Amino acid sequence: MDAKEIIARRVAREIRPGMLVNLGIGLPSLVANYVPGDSGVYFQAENGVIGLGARPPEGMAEPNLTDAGGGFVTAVPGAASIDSAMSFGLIRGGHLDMTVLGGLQVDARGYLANWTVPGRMVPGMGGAMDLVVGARRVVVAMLHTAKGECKIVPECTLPLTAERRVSLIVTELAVIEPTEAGLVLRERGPGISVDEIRAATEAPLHVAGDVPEMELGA
Amino acid sequence: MDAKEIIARRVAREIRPGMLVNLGIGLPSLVANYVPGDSGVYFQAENGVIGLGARPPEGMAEPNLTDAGGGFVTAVPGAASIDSAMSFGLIRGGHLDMTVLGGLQVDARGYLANWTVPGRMVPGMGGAMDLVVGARRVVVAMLHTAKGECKIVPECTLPLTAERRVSLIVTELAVIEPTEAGLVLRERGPGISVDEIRAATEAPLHVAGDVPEMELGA
Amino acid sequence: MKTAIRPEVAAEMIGEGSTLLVGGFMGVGSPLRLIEAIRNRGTGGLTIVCNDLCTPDRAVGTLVVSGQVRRAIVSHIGLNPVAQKKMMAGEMEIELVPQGTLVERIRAGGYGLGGVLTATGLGTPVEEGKQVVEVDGRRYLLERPIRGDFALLASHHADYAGNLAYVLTAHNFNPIMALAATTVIAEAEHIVPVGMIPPDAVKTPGVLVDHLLGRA
Amino acid sequence: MKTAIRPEVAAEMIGEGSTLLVGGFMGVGSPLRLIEAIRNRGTGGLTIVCNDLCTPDRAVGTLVVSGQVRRAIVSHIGLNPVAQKKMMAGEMEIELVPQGTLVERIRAGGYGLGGVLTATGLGTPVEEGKQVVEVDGRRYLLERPIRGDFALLASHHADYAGNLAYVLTAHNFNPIMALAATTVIAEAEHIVPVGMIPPDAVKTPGVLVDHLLGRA
Repeated sequence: MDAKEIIARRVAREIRPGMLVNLGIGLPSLVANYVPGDSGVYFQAENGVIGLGARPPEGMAEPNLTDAGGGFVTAVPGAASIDSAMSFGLIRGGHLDMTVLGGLQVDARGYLANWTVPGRMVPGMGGAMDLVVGARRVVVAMLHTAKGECKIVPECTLPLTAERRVSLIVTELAVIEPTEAGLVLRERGPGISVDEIRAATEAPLHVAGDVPEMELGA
Repeated sequence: MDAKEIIARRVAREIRPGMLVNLGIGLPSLVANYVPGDSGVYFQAENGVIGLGARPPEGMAEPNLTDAGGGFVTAVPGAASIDSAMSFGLIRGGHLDMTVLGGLQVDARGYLANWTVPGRMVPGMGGAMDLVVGARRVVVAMLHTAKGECKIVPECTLPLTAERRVSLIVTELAVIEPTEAGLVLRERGPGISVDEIRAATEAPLHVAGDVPEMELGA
Repeated sequence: MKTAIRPEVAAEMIGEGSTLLVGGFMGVGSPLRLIEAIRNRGTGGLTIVCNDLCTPDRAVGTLVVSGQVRRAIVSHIGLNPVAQKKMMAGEMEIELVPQGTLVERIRAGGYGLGGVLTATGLGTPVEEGKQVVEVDGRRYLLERPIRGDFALLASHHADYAGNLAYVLTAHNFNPIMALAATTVIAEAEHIVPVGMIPPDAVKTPGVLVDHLLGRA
Repeated sequence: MKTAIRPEVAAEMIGEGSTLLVGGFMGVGSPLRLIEAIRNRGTGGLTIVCNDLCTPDRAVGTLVVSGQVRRAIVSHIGLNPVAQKKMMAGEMEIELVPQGTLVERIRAGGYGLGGVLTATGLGTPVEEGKQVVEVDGRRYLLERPIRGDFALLASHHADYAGNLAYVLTAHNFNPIMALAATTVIAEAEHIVPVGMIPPDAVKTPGVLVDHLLGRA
């Protein structure tokens, strides 16, 4: 199982039946693959649909039904079309149960930076800032390191996405919960020891008692 | 022709083809009777319809289609249902070409009071404040006097509906335009002299040149 | 999937002193069976947020007559003389709000906005006690968001996913209130299977609705 | 009643330096024929307000490549490397706005509100230079309304009264932009006779639309 699959499988277990969930582009979008089809979960795409379905079969794409990345999708029975105002009303008004987003850095305060590397990558924040401010739970799904550098740092050096403490960080090495008191190590990746996680993490980690290994489902 | 018909007929002549117009309850609602059916005017009711039509024939009322007074109405072809947010977005965003409202008092500044007599009549402002603030043109349609007291006064003694100068005052005696310089008498009622209007009006009136008699149409 | 419940079961959820956002304009688009159940149960001390207090014999007007309403936030009470009398007598607290401001305040509550900046009410009694904010040299009243414990909605169609579709002037405050309460209960004229309401006809997505009232 | 006009006639109305609100999300729900006509005409110095700058070969992205855009107010430019390059080189001014804030700012412009109070952007570069307003002990950014000289919309259906109906994810910014510009031009996939779009399916009332583009 590769690192991304570990992360996607573990994040999927955070999703409860009936939730309204927004998945970011890239790694977070893989999470949908591990959510049971009969769970009554509704996926929202911020461009305006609740009840996002799978990619359409070859030749059956509808040009007016895409996800936030612009890719063709389908919709489940009971789906709803919404305009951008309603879409972000749902996000900002606390109606979105969970968002899963990628990260460039998360710091000891639980603050996320995930939208820009000044001078190098300035794509715009899209809906990321709204999602982090407004979603009930913000789960960061990311690799533990990028180009050898740890992404979990004492304090973000990149511009923040929001001043909000995210709910959970899931990497291939660890599940970490940001709390008032700092980052708490909750689970270990498959076959990874607490010491290995500490060694790979720049930010201080609190460890209380036994740290179980992630459960990743069937 | 009674006083109310004079007023309604004169106000109707302010309405141009293709306008979006909101008529208040009572006297203002009579104006619709004198707007040609083929004028392409759309009437808005603030409870949520654009393209308000006449009262339905006996036995053909639809309980979910009423005007802002709660009376059954019909809708013209090309009508649109809107929710209250859009309805007041149209009003407050300057999309309503004209509103015709009743008045308790209008003063020399052109300010309108039309929603409350403290201690005696406190029905609530409904949409009146929004209409006066937001409509492009605000036409006040009212009798010149009430219980022997002139309704056009130096300064409103009743609470204002808005700080905005209304566009035009139409009574059975006169058409008066509030301007930066004060109230200007534009037209006389049928068979009424300038002196009679002055005598009946508490607020100072500017009169420049000849004042024509109202045209009331066929 | 929502399970349809009986009106009296819905009424039991609503505790004394709750704040209720109630859809409808002079009773059109109001959840009449739900309101009747609340009146039958007699729950008191309610705060009602609604466009108006209707007439004494209809919709939220009946809750005023029965003495269950402690406070109302509305734009109009002109056709409910009982409400006017109770207000004058100090038996009921009534906050009168311009209609456009009322719907925007509820929207702000539901959309996570900090408030509404509006010119409506400036220079009138509505301005009293409120913060005035200047933007680009123009003055605006800062009006606070409104949220409720419950939103009680009426729609024409619902499906069992909770999606709602409204008709004609029965939309009014319903689609806005759907976002502004902790618990949302919807009463539909017709409930249809999931998939029967086209996505483009849905005006309140089912994810916002907690409970549906079963057919009459 | 609206008279349908040709795209090149619509493009002639748009002067140098105009501010255009353009519907669409990555080109979905964008008025493609209208944009093509503007590109063919070559009108320069434009300010584009849109969710994104699409890709260099599509929708508003093409106007960036042709050098007609002086300034853009958008939430995302990540898939238009030409725009990124021009921004870095200082050839184009780009204001990046959080998507939810962008749509609310346009709505405020169209709905006559003084601004938007939002927590989005606090503690980030978005906060720079902006007024912070405190409401009930919580801080909000005051974001200014946005209006355009023209709104360029795309819809699925239109009737000759100007009523518009959208489908699926092609709604996006269109219904909001319809209120926020001096002149509104709509390009529909299908134009139908008045009365063919049911009142409840209309999402942009025809009174807001000034011109319709004729069929392709």
